[in-house]
Amino acid sequence: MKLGQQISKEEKKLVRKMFWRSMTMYASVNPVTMGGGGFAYSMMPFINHFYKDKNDRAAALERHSQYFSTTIPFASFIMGTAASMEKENSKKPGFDVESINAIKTSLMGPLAGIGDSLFWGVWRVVCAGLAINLAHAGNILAPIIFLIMFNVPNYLVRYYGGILGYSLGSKYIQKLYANGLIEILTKAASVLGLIMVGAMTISMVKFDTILSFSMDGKEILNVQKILDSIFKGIVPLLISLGCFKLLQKKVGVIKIIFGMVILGIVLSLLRIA
Amino acid sequence: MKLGQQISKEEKKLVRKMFWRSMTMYASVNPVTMGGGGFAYSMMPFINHFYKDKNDRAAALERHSQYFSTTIPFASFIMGTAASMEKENSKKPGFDVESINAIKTSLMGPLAGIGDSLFWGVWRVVCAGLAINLAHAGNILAPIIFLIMFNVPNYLVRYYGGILGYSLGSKYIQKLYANGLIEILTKAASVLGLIMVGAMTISMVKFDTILSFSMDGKEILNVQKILDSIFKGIVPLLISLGCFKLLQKKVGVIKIIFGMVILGIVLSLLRIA
Amino acid sequence: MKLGQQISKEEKKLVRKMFWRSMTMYASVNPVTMGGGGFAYSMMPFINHFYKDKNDRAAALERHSQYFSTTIPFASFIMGTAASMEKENSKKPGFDVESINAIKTSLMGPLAGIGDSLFWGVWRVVCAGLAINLAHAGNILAPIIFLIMFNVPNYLVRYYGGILGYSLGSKYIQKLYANGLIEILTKAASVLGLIMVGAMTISMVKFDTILSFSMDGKEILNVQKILDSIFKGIVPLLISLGCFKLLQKKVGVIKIIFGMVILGIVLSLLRIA
Amino acid sequence: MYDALVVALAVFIGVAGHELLGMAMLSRPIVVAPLAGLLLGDIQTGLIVGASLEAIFMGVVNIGISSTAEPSLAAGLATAFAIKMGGNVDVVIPIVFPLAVLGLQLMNMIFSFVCGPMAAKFFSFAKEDNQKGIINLHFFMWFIHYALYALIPFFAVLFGADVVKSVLDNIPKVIMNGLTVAGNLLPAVGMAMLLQMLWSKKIAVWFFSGAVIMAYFNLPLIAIAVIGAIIAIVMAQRDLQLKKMQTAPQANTITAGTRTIDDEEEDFFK
Amino acid sequence: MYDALVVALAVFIGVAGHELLGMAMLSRPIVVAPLAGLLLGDIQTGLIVGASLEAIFMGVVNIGISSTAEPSLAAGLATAFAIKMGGNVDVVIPIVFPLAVLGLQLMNMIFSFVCGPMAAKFFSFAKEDNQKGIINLHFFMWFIHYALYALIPFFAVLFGADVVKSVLDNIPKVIMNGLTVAGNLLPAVGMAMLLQMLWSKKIAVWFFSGAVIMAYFNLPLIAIAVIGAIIAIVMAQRDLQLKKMQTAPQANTITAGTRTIDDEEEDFFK
Amino acid sequence: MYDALVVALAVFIGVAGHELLGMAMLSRPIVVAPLAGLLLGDIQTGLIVGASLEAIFMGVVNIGISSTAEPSLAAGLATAFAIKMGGNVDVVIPIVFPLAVLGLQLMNMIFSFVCGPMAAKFFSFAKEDNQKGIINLHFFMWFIHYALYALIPFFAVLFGADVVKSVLDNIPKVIMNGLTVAGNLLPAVGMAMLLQMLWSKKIAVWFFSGAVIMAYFNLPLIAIAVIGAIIAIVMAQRDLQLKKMQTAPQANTITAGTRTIDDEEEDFFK
Ligand SMILES: OC[C@H]1O[C@@H](O)[C@@H](O)[C@@H](O)[C@@H]1O
Ligand SMILES: OC[C@H]1O[C@@H](O)[C@@H](O)[C@@H](O)[C@@H]1O
Ligand SMILES: OC[C@H]1O[C@@H](O)[C@@H](O)[C@@H](O)[C@@H]1O
Repeated sequence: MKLGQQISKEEKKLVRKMFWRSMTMYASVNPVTMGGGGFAYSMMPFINHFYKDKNDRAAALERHSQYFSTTIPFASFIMGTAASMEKENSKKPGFDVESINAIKTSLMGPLAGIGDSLFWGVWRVVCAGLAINLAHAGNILAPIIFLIMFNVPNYLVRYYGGILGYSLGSKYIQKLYANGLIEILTKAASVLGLIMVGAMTISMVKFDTILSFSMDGKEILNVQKILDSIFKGIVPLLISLGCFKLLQKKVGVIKIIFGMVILGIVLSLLRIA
Repeated sequence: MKLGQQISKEEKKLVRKMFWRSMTMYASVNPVTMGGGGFAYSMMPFINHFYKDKNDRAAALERHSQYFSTTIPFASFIMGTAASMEKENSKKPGFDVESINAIKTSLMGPLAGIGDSLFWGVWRVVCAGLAINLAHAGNILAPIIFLIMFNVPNYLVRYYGGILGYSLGSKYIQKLYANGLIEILTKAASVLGLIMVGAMTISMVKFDTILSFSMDGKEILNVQKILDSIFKGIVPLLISLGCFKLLQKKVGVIKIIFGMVILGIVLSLLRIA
Repeated sequence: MKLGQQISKEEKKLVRKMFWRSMTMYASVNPVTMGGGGFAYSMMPFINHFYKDKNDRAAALERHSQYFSTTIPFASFIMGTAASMEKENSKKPGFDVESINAIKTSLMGPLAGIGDSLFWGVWRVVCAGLAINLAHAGNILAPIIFLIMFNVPNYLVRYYGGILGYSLGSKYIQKLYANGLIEILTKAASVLGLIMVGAMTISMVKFDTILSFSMDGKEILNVQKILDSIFKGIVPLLISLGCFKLLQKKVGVIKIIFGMVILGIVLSLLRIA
Repeated sequence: MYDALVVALAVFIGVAGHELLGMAMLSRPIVVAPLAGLLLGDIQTGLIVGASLEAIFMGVVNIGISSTAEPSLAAGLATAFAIKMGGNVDVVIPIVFPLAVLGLQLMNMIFSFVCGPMAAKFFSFAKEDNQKGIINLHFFMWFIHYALYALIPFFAVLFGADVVKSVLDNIPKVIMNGLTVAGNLLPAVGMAMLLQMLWSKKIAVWFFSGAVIMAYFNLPLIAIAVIGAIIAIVMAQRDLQLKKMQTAPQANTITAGTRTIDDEEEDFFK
Repeated sequence: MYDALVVALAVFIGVAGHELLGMAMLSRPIVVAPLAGLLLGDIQTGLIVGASLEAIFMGVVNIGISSTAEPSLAAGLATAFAIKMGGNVDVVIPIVFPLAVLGLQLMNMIFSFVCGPMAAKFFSFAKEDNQKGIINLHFFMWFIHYALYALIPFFAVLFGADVVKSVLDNIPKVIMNGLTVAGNLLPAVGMAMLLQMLWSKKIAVWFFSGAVIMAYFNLPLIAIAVIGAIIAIVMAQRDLQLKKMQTAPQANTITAGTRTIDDEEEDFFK
Repeated sequence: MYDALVVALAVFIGVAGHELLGMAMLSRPIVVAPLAGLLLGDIQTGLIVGASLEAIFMGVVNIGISSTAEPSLAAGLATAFAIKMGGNVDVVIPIVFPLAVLGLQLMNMIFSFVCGPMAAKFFSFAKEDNQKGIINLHFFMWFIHYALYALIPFFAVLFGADVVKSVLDNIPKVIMNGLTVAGNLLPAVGMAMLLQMLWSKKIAVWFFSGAVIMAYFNLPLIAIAVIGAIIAIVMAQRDLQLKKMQTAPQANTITAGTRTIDDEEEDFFK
């Protein structure tokens, strides 16, 4: 299947508009909707094209202003998919509107897990490593090469992701969803996502207690060593799972973040970390 | 499900008695029944409570004097399960008595593999590491802290394991057994157990041959190196599997142990190890 | 089941003949049939024994002159299997002749992957390591010990492989094939084979670019480092997959080999490697 | 005054540009510092500061909405101060991490207390199909978010390095350390947000498998991504096979094997 | 005589207490040595000996009925001798390992030739519902097992360090070495006993997977336990799913996926 | 002349014997060099050369039809030259790798342009049931393949080390280096040939899993073989179970568990 071959010229134009708008998705990032505002903004070209009725448009805009968060390079894939579903909806009377946001939310998690680790964890590190060397040698092109090198795959993935999402959407996603195969895909993506998030939890959340007990000047108990021998990275793991539990109990992200700051200061005051 | 909520007060008392008795399970450890004597001793409170008939009691005692071996902290879980089955048996006429020992033997292996590695291989090492430091600093609390630190989880696992076993037993185990789910559980526990035993075989059975051939003072053949390049730990693996084959052929453990001592001396005499 | 117990004395003789002939399988190695000539040569004893008709013999010989390639120690296993199928064919009129070569080709890949890695990658290295030490000490037995040590398992595997193939073939392979179990076996062997080939691709195909950019004498961009941080061994992987794509597009092996030589020289001229 | 303005501009271009241009990484020190250097007339110092800070902040990533530190503020200020001190980069290094940690806290405050309350407007605009409203709000929030943040480097440069240093020095060490500890823990919130999107009891086990691999094998993320992808594919293949078995228990599609009919669905799963 | 008595007591408390109190680890050197030290009036030396021997015998575990060595005997004697030599710990270190190996052999003999024959009595008591009998036998075997063992340190201290040393010296080196080799191999018997309880052809492959992971990755056991648990859970989930498919081939429970009906069974499997 | 003959003979015995005697490894330097040494009257030098070259060419394997280098030619010549220079092995080491790379290219040419065209004859003989023809062709191809190759060492020794060195020196360095690069890449062709026999979209993922394990864990092949075998067995067990479920959906053979009826098939799968 060649990418996008079954999309009309007009539709391609719409996808391209979405591609440019999706760039700004996180411009209005906020604790309530995250990229929701930007998502709605990106969907406007489609919404205006598919729906002639003001009420339909309002409904669609409301749908797409909801909480949304994924990694930018993969965002347009989801937008494309959603757009193709809006198209269906605009044509078929009995369409299950709920399924649009269901797909969006089931895809955004796995893609964020995978995308964040690849773009932040791998590719940015490669590019920065190169740029640091250039800058140290006094080369004024360092920042420019860094930006180009990082953004070419970033933009390409976002561009082709949009086309792929839209064309897959119109061809497959509906069908996959109908006969349950989407579950398999989502599960696979989630498994990969969870593995990556597990790995990142260990590599990105850092904690080392300085707690240790001495006697006659000899250290007799290094708490961090004990913790490490129980399970390396047990504290980052537990703290991440703790935050997750709080989120599930509907504690706001902001509260958790400030709680964490207080925790940090308390740990510091108690000379634990 | 809260632990033990559906057990009557009286039953809880019985479980607690079993908990204390199970502590001594290996007091009469021996090559024939291992902890069988202690198992029977631990089951007495239940046996006396459920069965009023002397013959029933004798039958139950005989059942539980059989060969039994598992790691102490997990022993009471199996006792609890067995107790709940004895209860069933005392009530239902057509109960399949054989299933009691079938469950016991199917659980004792996996739990021994898992428990030995966790309590001997992990937790004891952590506690000892700490106590060594304390003792080196001359702290007379070293042995006490060591014992408390090790035994709190040890006892807690044994305590709640007993309650869990008894309450699960009466509610689930029967059902699980009936519709075949127990097989899945046993298989999963056995898989984990086998992985641990495989790992312990490599880390705990030690063998290094000193056999090597030299010519003109230069070593030309280091047998251990050859063995390592074939498979690291191949000798411990083969010896463990050899012992296992012997056990399956009904060779007594004692004979194998003394055979091993002789083997050691022979290897030493032949300057192989 | 004891190996070969259900084979008649006469048949055993035939297997033994095949064993000796299979030794020379690659004598006439060539880019068109690889070991096909030797395969036919090895099958002659069976062909002459089973078929009395000249046309049948010719047909069988043609079958077995086709492209065939696997690692020598496992070759006779496939020959034995094929022989047992020829026997069936000589007896049953409706036998599906196609299946003979189907089995041959489905087995040769997995066995080559597994065998090459074990005999070339593991066992030869072990034997050579020992022989090098002997030779350094001036021991004239070095080459002889090397040859004996390597070839004893080599020949044993080929010998018993032949018997196993022939006796399994007549009893099982047909049946396995019929009820689809052969697919499971082939899949399992192929999975193992692919894992080994993947590993060998990284360990045996070597490429390191010397490309690097400096500024004011300081190296600012080491291309190999960038490649490694993307994926260790990415170039060997891509080149192997590239060759594979070419083979699938029916580009001849010879062409690819000479193309590779040219590629090497070009890379060298461009100071890339 | 000019200096303060251009440093603020460089920081604004960094943080605001990063989000406006699709996670473009403009906010990384390797970009912000040379830019500030350029505007201040000493790009070489900017490059050196950028290289040093990029290395220092290599581990600082921006996932979910939590992070360890906000490095662009530190990059802008460090460049300005280093240039003032005659290109001496080493003297400013000690203050960059505290600055970045502090910057993150201030950024979080704007995010929570400025952007948060505005967001509800999106829904009301949407309900009226007021597209202009949405667009204006979208970009207004963007501007105010990062413009407010840019005031910090503006005033910091205006008051000068000494004042900044004395402010930092006046924050008790234990608090500063606490902020650093918090900064190191903050990515946990990002992980938790990802978990909330991914978690389900049935597959939770894979989270731990990722953790154990990283903890004990210490592989680069790309290797874990490949391993994870392999696991996911193998699992999906089996799921697919079972799905088929169930819907068409007669068909002979069992072995997930070497050669079976490739229908459309399989095609999709490549 | 007092010394001999209290050292024997310390060893008895160690080995007998360990088994009576539910695998309480009383028999570890870190406990036995300070206890012996306390009773001998020099707890500090006991602590040092305990710390040293605990480290030496860290790898000595007690699984199944086989072990590498029996460390409490060595701990008791080493403490007594070290105190006699004025608190000099270093001089006794060379004899502790031979002692522990020898101790293990003697313990094994008691276990086999004393406890073994008595065990049959359990069955005859059980058949008669003679509960008193079982209880008495249970504790009598416990006492005799470890009391006999405690005679060894008793006589060893009585005769003194020189005699012990000369006994050890008189055992040919090659025999002593052979005992050590045997001690290192003995855990294989424990492994074999565990295997006998666990083995089944169908899952035997996992034994080898544990071995290959330990041999080539050299991970701590806890990491292997986590990996093993992950494998076991994933496998059980698939088994459960297949079980359901088979019993209710109509139902749509295939994907083991993200959201399906949680019934009681699933609940149990957490 | 005698020297040239015997070195050619040693190389012939190596390469031709390796293939005639079932991958017997006669072509390895550890065999060819001592053999050449023996025939030239200085077996000790042959041994030393053999040991050194075997180590140098340890990584050179022969899979599919591609390789890194052909070491027996180099082994034969190096022995001859080392003996001529009074047993000085070190001076010949620098030329052995270029020689082996060159040898491989020449061997490939014979393989392609001599053996290739002859192979078609096999089919025509087979069609006529001309068994003699097949046998003769089989051994004739063997002889010509390696006899032609043996001419190279023959002439090389005849013309002497100086000529060989000057030939090697006259090949531009960049070409020689290019041949080495090509030699290092050539095993890719062997891998591709194996892949062609093994590949199927559905299991392709395992190729990458082998690659990622080797790349990031750097295990010996034997460890990877064990891991691979474990994976293959576990997968086959599940496949078998599903197969059975499908053919007999009533039967209760689900759990692939601990104790089920062992029928013949299971028996086969051990
Ligand atoms: O995790 C998804 C997403 O979260 C956002 O808020 C940003 O920080 C992005 O960089 C990230 O990719
Ligand atoms: O293996 C089960 C069990 O065996 C026993 O005999 C004791 O050594 C215990 O410590 C161990 O847990
Ligand atoms: O790969 C299969 C096979 O290919 C051949 O041509 C030879 O090189 C063998 O050594 C090898 O085993």
